[in-house]
Parts: sequence; C-alpha cells; structure tokens
Amino acid sequence: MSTRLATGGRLIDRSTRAEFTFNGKRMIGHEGDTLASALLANDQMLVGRSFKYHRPRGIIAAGPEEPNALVNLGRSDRMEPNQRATTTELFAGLEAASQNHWPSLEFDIGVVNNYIARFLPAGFYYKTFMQPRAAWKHVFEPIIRHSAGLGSAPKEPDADRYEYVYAFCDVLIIGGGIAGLQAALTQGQAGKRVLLIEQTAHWGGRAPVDGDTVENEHAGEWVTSAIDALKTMKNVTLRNRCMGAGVYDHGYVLANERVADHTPGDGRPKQRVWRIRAGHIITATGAIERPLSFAGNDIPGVMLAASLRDYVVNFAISPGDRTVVVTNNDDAYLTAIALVEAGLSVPAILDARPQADGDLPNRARALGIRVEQGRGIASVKGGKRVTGVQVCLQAGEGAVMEEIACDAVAMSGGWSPVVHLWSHCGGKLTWSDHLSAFVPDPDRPPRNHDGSAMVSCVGAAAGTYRVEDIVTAAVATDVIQSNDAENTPAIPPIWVMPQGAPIGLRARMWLDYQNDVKVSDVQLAAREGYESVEHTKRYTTLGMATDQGKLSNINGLAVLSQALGAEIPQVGTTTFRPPYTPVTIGALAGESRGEIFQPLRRTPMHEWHDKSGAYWEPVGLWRRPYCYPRNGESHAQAVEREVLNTREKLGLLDASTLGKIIVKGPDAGRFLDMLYTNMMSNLAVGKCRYGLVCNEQGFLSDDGVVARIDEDTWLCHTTSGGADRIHGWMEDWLQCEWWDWKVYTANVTEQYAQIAVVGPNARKLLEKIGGMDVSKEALPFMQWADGTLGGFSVRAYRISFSGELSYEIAVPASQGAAFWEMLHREGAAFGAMPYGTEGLHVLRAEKGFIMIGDESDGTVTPLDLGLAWAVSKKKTDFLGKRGMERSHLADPERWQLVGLETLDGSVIPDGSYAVAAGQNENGQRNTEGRVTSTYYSPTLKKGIAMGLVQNGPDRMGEVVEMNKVDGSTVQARIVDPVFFDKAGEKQNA
Amino acid sequence: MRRYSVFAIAREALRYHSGWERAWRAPTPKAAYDAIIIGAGGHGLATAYYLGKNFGITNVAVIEKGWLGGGNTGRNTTIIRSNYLQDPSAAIYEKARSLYETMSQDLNYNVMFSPRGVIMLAQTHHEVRGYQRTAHANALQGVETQFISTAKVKELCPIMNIDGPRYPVLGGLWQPRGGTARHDAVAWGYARACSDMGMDILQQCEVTGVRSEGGKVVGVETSKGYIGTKKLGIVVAGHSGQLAEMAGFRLPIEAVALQALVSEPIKPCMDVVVMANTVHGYMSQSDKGEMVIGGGTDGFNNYTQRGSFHHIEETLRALVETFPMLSRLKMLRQWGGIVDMTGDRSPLISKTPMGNCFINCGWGTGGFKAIPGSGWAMAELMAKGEPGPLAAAFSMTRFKEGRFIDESVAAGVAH
Amino acid sequence: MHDPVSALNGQSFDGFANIREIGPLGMITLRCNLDEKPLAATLKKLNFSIPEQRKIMRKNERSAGWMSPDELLLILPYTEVAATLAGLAAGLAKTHHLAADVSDARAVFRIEGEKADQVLAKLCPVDLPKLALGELRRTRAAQVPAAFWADEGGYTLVSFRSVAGYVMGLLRHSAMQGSEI
Amino acid sequence: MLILTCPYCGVEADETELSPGYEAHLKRFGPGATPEEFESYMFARKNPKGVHFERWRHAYGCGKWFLAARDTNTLEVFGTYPAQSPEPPADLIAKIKEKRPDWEGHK
Repeated sequence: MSTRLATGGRLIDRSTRAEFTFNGKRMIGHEGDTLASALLANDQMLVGRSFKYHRPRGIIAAGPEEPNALVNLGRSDRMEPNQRATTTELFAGLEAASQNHWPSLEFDIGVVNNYIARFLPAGFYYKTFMQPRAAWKHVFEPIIRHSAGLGSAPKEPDADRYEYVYAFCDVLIIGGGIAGLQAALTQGQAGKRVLLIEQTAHWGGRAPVDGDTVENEHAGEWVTSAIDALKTMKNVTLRNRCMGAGVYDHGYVLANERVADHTPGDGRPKQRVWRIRAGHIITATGAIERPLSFAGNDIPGVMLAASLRDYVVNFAISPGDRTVVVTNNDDAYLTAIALVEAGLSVPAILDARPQADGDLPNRARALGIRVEQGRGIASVKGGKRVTGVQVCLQAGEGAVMEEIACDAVAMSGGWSPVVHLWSHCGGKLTWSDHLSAFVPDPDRPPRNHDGSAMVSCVGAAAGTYRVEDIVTAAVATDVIQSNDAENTPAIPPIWVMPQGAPIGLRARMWLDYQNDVKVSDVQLAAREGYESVEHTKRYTTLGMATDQGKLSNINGLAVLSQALGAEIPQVGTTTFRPPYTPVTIGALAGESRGEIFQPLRRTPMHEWHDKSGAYWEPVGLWRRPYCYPRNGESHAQAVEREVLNTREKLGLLDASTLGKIIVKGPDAGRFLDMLYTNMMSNLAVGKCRYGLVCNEQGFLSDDGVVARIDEDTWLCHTTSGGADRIHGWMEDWLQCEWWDWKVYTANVTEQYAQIAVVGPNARKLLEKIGGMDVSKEALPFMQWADGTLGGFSVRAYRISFSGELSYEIAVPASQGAAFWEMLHREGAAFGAMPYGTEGLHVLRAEKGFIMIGDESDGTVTPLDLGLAWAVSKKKTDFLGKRGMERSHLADPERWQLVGLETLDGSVIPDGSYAVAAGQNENGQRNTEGRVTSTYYSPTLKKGIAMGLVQNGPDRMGEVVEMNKVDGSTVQARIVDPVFFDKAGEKQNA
Repeated sequence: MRRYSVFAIAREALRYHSGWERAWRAPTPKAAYDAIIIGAGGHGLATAYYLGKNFGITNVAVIEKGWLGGGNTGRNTTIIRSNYLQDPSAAIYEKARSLYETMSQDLNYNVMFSPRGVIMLAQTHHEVRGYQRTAHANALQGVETQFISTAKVKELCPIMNIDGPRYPVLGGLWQPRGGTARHDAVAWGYARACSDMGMDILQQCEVTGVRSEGGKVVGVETSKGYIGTKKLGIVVAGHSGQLAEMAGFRLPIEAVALQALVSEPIKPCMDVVVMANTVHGYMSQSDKGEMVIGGGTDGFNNYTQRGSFHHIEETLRALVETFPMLSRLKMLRQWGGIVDMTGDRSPLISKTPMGNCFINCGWGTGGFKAIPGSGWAMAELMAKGEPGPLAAAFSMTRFKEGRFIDESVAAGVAH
Repeated sequence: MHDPVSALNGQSFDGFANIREIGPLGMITLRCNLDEKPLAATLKKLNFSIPEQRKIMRKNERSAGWMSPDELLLILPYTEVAATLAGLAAGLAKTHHLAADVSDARAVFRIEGEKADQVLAKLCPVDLPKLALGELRRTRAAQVPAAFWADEGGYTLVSFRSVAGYVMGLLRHSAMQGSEI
Repeated sequence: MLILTCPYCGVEADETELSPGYEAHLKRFGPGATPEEFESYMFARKNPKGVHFERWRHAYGCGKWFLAARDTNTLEVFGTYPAQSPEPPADLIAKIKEKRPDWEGHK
C-alpha cells in the first residue's frame, strides 16, 4: 500500500492539516501536498478509468505529464472536470471525485470493453457500424459517445472571475529550475528586463529533489540564494504558479497564472492570463521521463521512476513497500537509492542495458541493492494494483526467468526534453541518437519579427542534463542555446521490452494510458498503411488525450519507425500545438463576461428608455428601443400604437446613433462627389440632400442625408451601423489614393444627441418651446438651421424618414437627456409618445423608403432600387461607377424594387421568394423575386411589402406567387412601393 | 479489396489483427496518366473517386506533397450543412450532404456521418429576417430547413443560455439532417476506394512545375520526376496561388489562417451543432467528447498554419456567453489551417486560361462539408471538359461579370 | 444653456486603485498640417502650444495632445470651447483645417493610487514602464479605443462617451481588491 | 500576433491595435477601364508565399494607414512606410533583397 513516511518531505508542512474528500471519503493531507501526493498518502493509488477499455488507472507521474489522475474537482458553480491531481495544490475542503466509470471507481461496468479489447483494436470503428445505415446515429454513436468523454459537464455558470494582463520584457524565461534561475541571473545582471515564470509553486525544479550540487552548494541552498539575488534586481520579475502555455509569432507568449486555484472563493481572480511580448524567449522547461513499454505497464502501482522519487523526497510518500526499478539509464538508480534511504525495500533494479557500471549503479550496489543487467519485465502481475513482476531477458522474447513480488514498479525509459514551446512557432528539432530524444536544433529556431532567433533553450529542455553543463550554458549572456549532449551519458533506445516480445505481450504494452493505445495498435496502423506519424496518431488516437502525448509520443513514434523499418527522424514528429497543458476557457475569455462581455454603446437617453420599459434591439454595439410596450401590450400592439400616434399626433425618436461626419476643406466637394453616387458639390449652403454610397463593386453600402454647412464644410449622416465604417472608408481614400486633396474629416457622431420630432404636431411642439423660427417658410423641407429651442442650442434639420412633418434636432450629448425629457413634458399636450426602431421601419416602409440592410444586402445596386435619380450620369467618376457597368450589374433582367400587396390583405412572410415556373438544372424551383421588407401597416390596415422582382417596375398590377415555408404560396400584386402620401403633402407641410 | 465488417474484425481478432492489408497502396509513379489531380485532400481524392466511379476514368494519379488528408481536411471542425441562401451554393452543398448520408456504405469505410442537426442562432432581428429568408429559399431548393423558436432551440441544446443579457436567442435556422463526420476517415475512405480502383496516390511527391504545349497542359514536374497527363486538376486549397502561378495564371484568392480548437473531452452534453454568427463562434461535441470550436480568420495573408491568438480569445468569449458551462472546461489544443478566400467567398470549380487544366479551390472556411459534392462536380468538369450544372456558376469568369455568389448577404456566414 | 452632464455623472469606484469619472471637460479636435505657421501663432494666442509627436503639453487648465501627424486634441475648460473655436476660426481663416467641438463625444476617467498602472496593464497592450513623461498613448482598452497619459500621481484616460459604462466596468473589474498583480 | 511599427506615430503597435487591409500598391481602375483591368484591380491578387506588400491601419492609434513589407511564410517584417508611397522605398527593397536573395523584386 502507499502511505506517508514518518519523516521527510521537503515541500509539505506537517504542522498543518488539510481535510479533503475523494469520492466522498474523508482524507487528510498537509499544506504543500498536491492532490496526488495526498491521495497516495491515503493509499489511494487507483484514481480513474481509461477512455476506451475502462481499465483501472493509477497515478503514474508527479507533474503536468500525468495522463491518469484526472479528477472532478469541486461542485456546482465551482465544479471543474478533468483536473490533473498531480498539479492541483491541496487545500482544506477540497472535494475530488474520480471520472469515467459507472457505477463506481472500484466496480465499473465499462470494463467489459477491456475483456473484448481484442475486438476493439485501433480504428475498429472505421471498419464497422456501417449497417444498417441509420444505426450509426441512433445506436452505435450514442454508445461510443457515452463510453468516451472523461469528466462530466459543469451545469452552472462559473462563480469565479478571470483577467488578462499585458507584460513586456527583453527576455522571458520559462521554467524556474536551475537552468531558468541561472539564465535569469545572467540576463538580470546584464541589465535586461527579465520576466521569469515557473508553473509550480516552487523554484528549483528537479535538482533539489535529486540532491544535486550546484557550484559547490547543495541545490536547495543554491536555489534559495539565487531567488534572493533575483529579488534584489529591479529589472527582474519572478512569477510562480504561472505556466508558459504557448509561444506565438513576434515574441508573443501566453502564460496562465493560477492565482486562486488553491484558495477558491477568497475574492481574487481564479486565474490570470498573461499576454507577454518578449524580445527573446528562453525556455528552461526541463525534460519529461518516458515510460517503458512492457506488458502490464499500465497497472496501478507502475510509476515513472523520477516521479516516484518526487513523491518520496518532496512529500514523504511511500508509494509501495517493495518497489522494483526497471530502467535503461542511470537516473532511475536515484529512485532506488532514495527508496532505500527512506527505509523502503527495492527487491531489484532491472536494467535493460547489458552493462550498468556508472557512479549511480555502483552506489546502488554499494547500498546492497540487487542490480540485474540485460533484464526487463516480461509482464506485470496485478489488477487494480501491482502484485509482482515477471523478469525476462531484454534481448529475448519474454520467457519468464523469475517472478518478484512487489507492490510498485518504478520505470524509466529515458527522457524527452520539453520542446513544446520551442516548437509552437516553428522551431525545428533534430534527433539525438545519443540521448534517444528529439532536441531543439539551434540552427533552425523560430524567427522573430525582425528575423532573429526568437527562442533559445537551456538545461534539460535543450538536452543538457548534467547540472554543471546547465549552469555553464545558462551563464552565457548571448543566449546561445546549449546542446552539448555529448557530456551526458548515453541513453540507449529501449522501445519494446523485451525486444522480441510476441504479439500477446505487445497487445498489453500501453503507449497512451488515457486513450488506451498499445504497441500492437501502432503496429497495426503501420501495417495498414497509416505510415505518416500524423496518420498513425489520428488512426490510433495516440497522443490525442488530455496529456497531448507527453508520455506517449516518442515511444509511439519509435514503435512506428521500427514497424516501418525506418529511422525515427525519417518518420518525423507530430506538430506541437499550444497550449502546453490545457488552459481554463474562462481564463482565456478574461474579463469579457456579463456586463462587460462586449462594449454596449448607449445614447444619452439610454436610461430614459430603460426606465420607460423599452424592449431593446441590438444594432451593432448600440442598443436601440425596438418599441415601448405599455400596460401589457404585445410588441406588435406597441408598434401599431406608436406608428398611429406618430401619423396622427406626435412621435419622438432617439436618432442619436445615426452617424455624423464632418467633411471640410477646399477639395471637400470634389471628394464627396467621388464618395456619393450623386452630386454633393453643388448642394447649396443651408440645404440637405439624400445621398447614396456604393462600394467599388457598385453595390449599395450606405445612405443618409448630407447637409452643406458652409462654403467648404459638409456634414454627412450615415446609418447607425455605418458611422465608423464610412468614416474609415473616407479616410482610406483620402490617405491612400487622393492624399494630395485638401480634405479633413471628423467623426462627431457621439458629440450630439439627435431627436426626430415627427408628426402633424411636430411644429406645434417646437413653436411652443420656442426659440427659433421653425415655420415652413423659415425652415422648409430639406433645409437646416442653427438656433435655440427651449433654451438649448440646437441644429434643426427638416428631414423626414417617415413621410410626416419632421424635424431632426441635434443638441450636445451632455444635454440630450434634458432636451428629450423637455420634449416629452412639453409635448404631452400634443400627444407626444416615443417610438422605436420597428415603428420607424413601418413608417418608412409605408412611404417606400429603402432601408440599408433590408432592401440592400451587399448585392443590390442603387438602380435595382429605383434610385437612378440619385446616381449621377454627369459625373465622369465616382466610387462604384465602373463596378456598376459590369455585364451582370447592368443586366436589364435584374430584379428591381416594387411594392407588393397580397390579394387577401395578409402580411407576406419575411424572406419569401416569388416563385416562377419550372426548375433549374439542379432541380431547384425557379424564382423571379423576393420580398425585402414586409409589415402590417397600421395606417393602411393591411399587409404591405417591398420587394425585388424581375423587371418589376414594368409589371405593375401583375400578380406574383410568394412562397411560404410550408410549400404553399400567397398571391401578391406588384404595386408602387410608395403606399402612403405619394405626393408628400405631409412631409412638406 | 478486403471488405470491412464486424465479421472481418472478429476473424482478425483471433489472430491479433495480423491479416489486415494496406488501406491504400504505395505505388511508384507511372510515366503518364489520363488525369492527374494535385492535392490528396478530401476534395482531390473525391474528384479522383468520382472520375472513376461516374466516368470510368481510373488511370489517375493523385499527387500530394505531404500526406494524404494532412491539410485542411484533417484540421477543420467537421460541420456538414447545406442551408445556404444562394441557389448554386445550396445545390452543391446539398449534393454533398446527400452523398455524406451514404458515404460509409459507398466507401465501405465508416466516416461516421452523424446527422445530428445544425442550428444557426438568430440573435438580432436582422438575423431573424436573414434566416427566414434562407428558410424560404431552402424550401424552393429542396433543402430541408426550418426557422425554429427560442423554446425549440433550448430543447435541442439545453446547455445554451438563451436569454443572455446581450444577445438573447430569438430563434434559429435548423437543419435536422446537417451534422458532422469524422474528417480523417473521409480522406482515408476515399483514398482506399481510389487505390482499389487502381488509381495511384503519390504521397510525399511535390509538384514543382506545370509543363504545357500550345497553351495546353501536358504534364507536371515533381520531386519524383516528370509525369505526363492528359488532364490536370489543381485541388490544393491554400496553395492554389502557387500552383496557378506554375500554370501561368492568377487567381482571385487570398490565403489566410483560420483557427480552431478543442476542449478536453467531457461526457455528452450537446447533441447538435450550434453556430452563433452574431457573436462569431460555432461549436459541436465530438464522439470523443471534446467540444470542437471554430475560430475566426486573420485579415492578412498567411501561410504559416498559425493564426493570431486574439481570434481564439474572441471566439471563446462569445461561446462562454452563449454556453456558460464552457468557462470551467479547458482548451486542450488549438491549431490553424491555411484557407483560400475568393473575392466573393464562394469556391471556384472552373476551367482556367490554360487548356486541359482545371481548378477547384476557394472553399475558404467551409470546404469540408462540400467534399463529395465538390469532387462530383469537379470530376464532371474534368471528364467532359465543360462544367455540369453543379459547377456552372462557380466559374472564374464570374468576377469579371460581377456575377457573385455572395452568401454573406443573409445573416449566414460561410463556415 | 443647460448644465452639461457627463456620461456617468461622476461615478467612482475604490478598489486597489481609485477610479473616478470626471468632466465634462472641454475638448476640441483640430486637424491641420502641424507645420502651418498660422497654427502655432493661433494656438499660442489661445494659450496652447504644439506638442511633439505623441506628447501632451499642459499649461494650467489647457492641454494640447498629439493625436496624429495632422490632428491635435485641445483640452480646456468646458465653458471656453465656443470662444476657442471662434479664435481658431479667426486665426486659421486662411489655413486648411478642421476644428470641431468633441467635448460631449468623450468620457474621461482618472485612475489614481500607487498601483494605478496595474489597472491599465490589464486592459491596454502598452509597455507602461516605457511610457515617456508627458506621452499621450492612443490604444485600446479591452475592446474599445482609448487614450491615456500619466499625470499628477495617476492616469487620465479618455474614451468615447457611448462606451463610458463599459469602460467603467472594465476599470472596476481590473481595480478590484485582491486582484493586484 | 504581429507587431508593426506605425511610421506616423512611431508606436510599435500590437496586431490588435491595427486593422489589416491586404495588398498594397494596387492601381485603381475606374470608368473607361477594360473588364480585364477592372477585374484585376478588384480581384487578382499576388498572394505570394513570401515577400508581400500590404496595407495596415493604425486603427486604435493615430488612425493612419501605412504599408508594410512582410514575409507571409515566416511573418518576418522587413519594414513599414507611409501609405503615400507609389512604390516601396528603395532602401527597403535593398534590405529585402539582402535578406531574401532569391526574391524576384516588387511587381
């Protein structure tokens, strides 16, 4: 069993007690424990079930490479699936539960897959489940879906908050082991602005665990003094619990800081995402130990040798009483020594190498540990826990020479440098036969924005394993990557144990523990032609689990290359994609949630609308009142009331969102003549003109009223959504094409609140509040004037989008609310009511005015909309003129704007098409038009619509069939699009 | 070819699966072929498959500079739908969708087409009108869709927050027979079927030049030597520009990076595909349990298969707002692909200024769903030398005429 | 004349830094070739001086900020905007320029306290330690355009008026107690 | 995540402060242009895998459009220059040629 040793544990504080639960069972740990170490202290080796076969899974590693110990953490609004126990710091009150089993961890019905595993090799699902056709969706897929997945989905919104922070530095160092610390010292002393981040809560990495000596000091002491020294440097920032997640172009690095993961609910942000821009990046990310591929290497109790050592030294855990060590390198001997020094038993070290006579093997022998050379494990015995190993010759085929009883196995298949961050942005790797590992190729680094090398690696991440070499390399100030692997003892390739293992054994050698990919699966993939490592990976799911192949990729690649009879470098490696370990999605969303999910643009009258019960409609980032329902009205009823009131009495509309752009200069007229399809240069001062803007394709893009303010100043109104777009469009042409023209623009949209005062009583209200002459004579239709109204200084435009007598009045935004309220107060006597965007739409549709986004959709020209009068024939050029001349746009058969009126008075459904006889070659029904706007007209008491119909204007009075989604049609007559007051008597009044 | 079936698996299980043969051969190039397709992605392989199946042309090579299916086919979010607005798009995507229905059986390779349904959320009144327009168009195009209520959206996708404070869900366009498929399997299944017809799939073979005589293509220079051909189809997505340049013409194409990501796997919680265009995000859950999420494109030319990270953040913000449960899940892996965007964001299946040379590209962000339809139409174009009805509208000449196939006009975007 | 009301009517928030919406302030956007001789003379007369690239020059209640190679932002007491615009019109009558009152198009915030920089560091992709004395930095605060500069033991941040509520929300979130970096 | 230096205000701007504008130095064709000329102006793009001249706007900064020379295959930025440039500056061309000897040059 696994248990806590009586003494030791460099990271735990024995004076503390942290009570937590696992699957509801109360357990005790200490501050400084990880959840994994605390579970082991409580003899909980079995922690989960694998993905496919639901095999029992135990803790195998002690860091982010852990594929098995994934638990569900917390509950309700703090529930988090798939949390890695080895990187989760223990805290009092932690609640964890194992995943992917039913009904319980101990007894999981899904394990039936394990017994039929032979029938479920890699990719079996590609070869079956095809008959009958419907069964895939209804039978097979649901079964597969339910047995896959790991944790379950949270049900409640996240209780925690997150944030981003931007950071800048000359040198970013990722990893706070000896290499990273020494690099920070070097760079800091050189005066560089340094940011050093470390994913764990501790500095120093492996060296203190391994008892290394650094510059004649014990590693632990060296680390303490290094940290002290760094803290005195003003140009150095240290950050632990901060993982370098991804390296992106131009020195951009994403890091994830676990601020309050271990103190949930303390009011701090749970995590903080660092968006770092670094001049240079040094990765000191260490190396990850590889498992060995022997039969039964997935049975709980089989652990990575160095991880097992971590548990002993850091947390005073005895993972088992009797631990067999199996290895192909010297490092694992440290584990055996640590175990023996902790008073535990190591019945044997099985070394696959024919000879092991380095310092460490000799130290182990000196301690009396039995060392067997040229040996391996034929098979591990046990079910939910190791009970023993069968020993064989590594060079043989697995004949059992001996069985050794044990309850833990420490394995080491060598080390893989953590090259992820080096590779994210294109850094290339080279295969080291000496280390049996991919190491960064310093000649092919990822490149920065200026073409310089963006990343260098130091320490084990570069394949430098000896502490003295690491320090030497990190001392170099010119950040040259070290790659002096030759100093390090060679690690021979041992990819399958024993070398000649028959298929029965190979089918029980796990490469990917979580996804259940075995040596035999990779060999099958190779046999079937999935020869590229990408093919094999995808066919077998090797390396696709939540550990992203940290333990399995190299072993799998090696097995594949052997199966193909090729060298590993020829087979290649898979691409490393960010993030290094999974990052909480909420953290990546940062502060952008709820109220500040997106900017919400408010007009000065926003609060008034809100208090008045407005039903809101998002318009771009603005929010505009759609209507203002009263006394239980439906939206439709409210719209009807607002329309009728505006037609009969007085409506008030918040039109502040309309774009307002000042265009000024000696060439402003000439410029606007290019921008608009019609003439603007000849507009008289004091007058207004409706104008159309097209893109270069000749399609309508925006519209609005332009006012001539003075000799060289125009004010251009745009649609609500168009202000920034049209302003940008103007600046684009002025800066990039006609930069010698003397024109300045300014977007003053937000400077003004603009209110439309609309209806037969509009003038009466303005005359009542008084200040300026708003009579027909003083301010006729399509003119503007500056003045005061009710003590407010205003600019009043006589323009109308409703066909009513109408004034649009602009006041400074800071006085908008007051002015609006005054209009309501004083207007009550005239029946003033606010109306919203839907009322606005109905009013304009009754008048046959087009709406950008309804009548136009990016494929419609002004000519399609009967707006030929607003497209100058005189001008030799304007934006869109040439585009409109193209054959398809000039085609006389195009669909053109008409009014549509159903014969039965009903409202044509939104989006309806006019059907024509027959079908096209693809069997689709032919069409001859479509509706663009369709409303119930409260004024006319019937459905009205605008639409585009082939040759429509020449077909007045004809009846077309408009389709409905149920397959039926409704008959509609083609009519004039102006349904109301065609002579314009009301608006001109 | 040994047929795949549950019985075959059982038989093989008894001998530890030692008897499975190669899914596709590893041939050496012949001196010449009747047709060469450049690009062994989904579109290229499907083109070859239908050249053989529909036109009996099997002396065909598919040339691939990397590994088959290793480009965008293997890095997209696998959404299949045909609820397009414009007639030519609806026709080809619906053809493709209907071919997906029977693809596993046709190819004897389970591509796991899962018609679980696709909802496109309407979150503004403008979107409501746009999707109602699409629904009316689809009704005439033979595409089964309907505009559904907010309550129905919630019923189909319970994890969705339908009354989000910013963009409450007002309804959605629902295509019940849309869904997903296993992307790699589509490439592998086609490759196996093509190989079985005697076609050569030449992997790790890069085309370095296009040879022509009298304005007509006669062959290609490759890293494995010169190979002659009577007809050439260029089906290389993001690298179309380079191939077009070798063949001597220019395309209305820009290559940009499109990104996607997956979460860690969780137990099934979402049985439909959801696309939310107002907030720019789309998501489905794979059979492994990962939430598969599509991000946005960069606005600059890019061949690196790496996008800018802020697009990922924007997508995740939008999705956390729509699916609050996502917040405590974790992003497992993100990646990018190079997509080929045309001037109107619709594809090209077209003759080119070079004789006997045909191009199929420009699928942009939405190519996976089109694979079988695209291959079908391209095969017809290559076999007959003239486009059939499915391809006719997708000619290169439409840009000169201004005859665009613009899908962005309704609320929908092309994913 | 009615009393102008700032976008948030002076909201404030005390976290690890103190946030206040201030204003209304008078603001004029002035577009002109900055090398034009009449410009310097006119501005001088109005008690402004032309700032260097990316700088903001303050003289008592008046500041002039460099917004782009042909744009200045003049900041002044709200009540003096009309007179200043008239002064500009007179002084630049023969010079191609555009001057417009944008006082009401903006919201202005003060961020104060020892760790005020941390609030901005969470929102703006700007290397704050490298911000020069008197530098006006136009950038982005999360998802909206913003401009800020350091003065008097804190920062002044300007955004558009319509998004004032959003910006206040950002600042509040970023300055929350316990979220010091 | 690009950084580009705005030649107008000197800010080393983050990609998120910029908005992209695709190929630079396009010649506008208006009325009178042939269909081919107009099509090439609107649609035919070099789209090179390599050195690319392109437009960017310092949208969240000084608002100015500027031009950049960038390698689309490595994302290396060779330099930025004002939008009011009919063609890339000679010193920039020289710098690119030095870094990319195989580059065939502008146009």
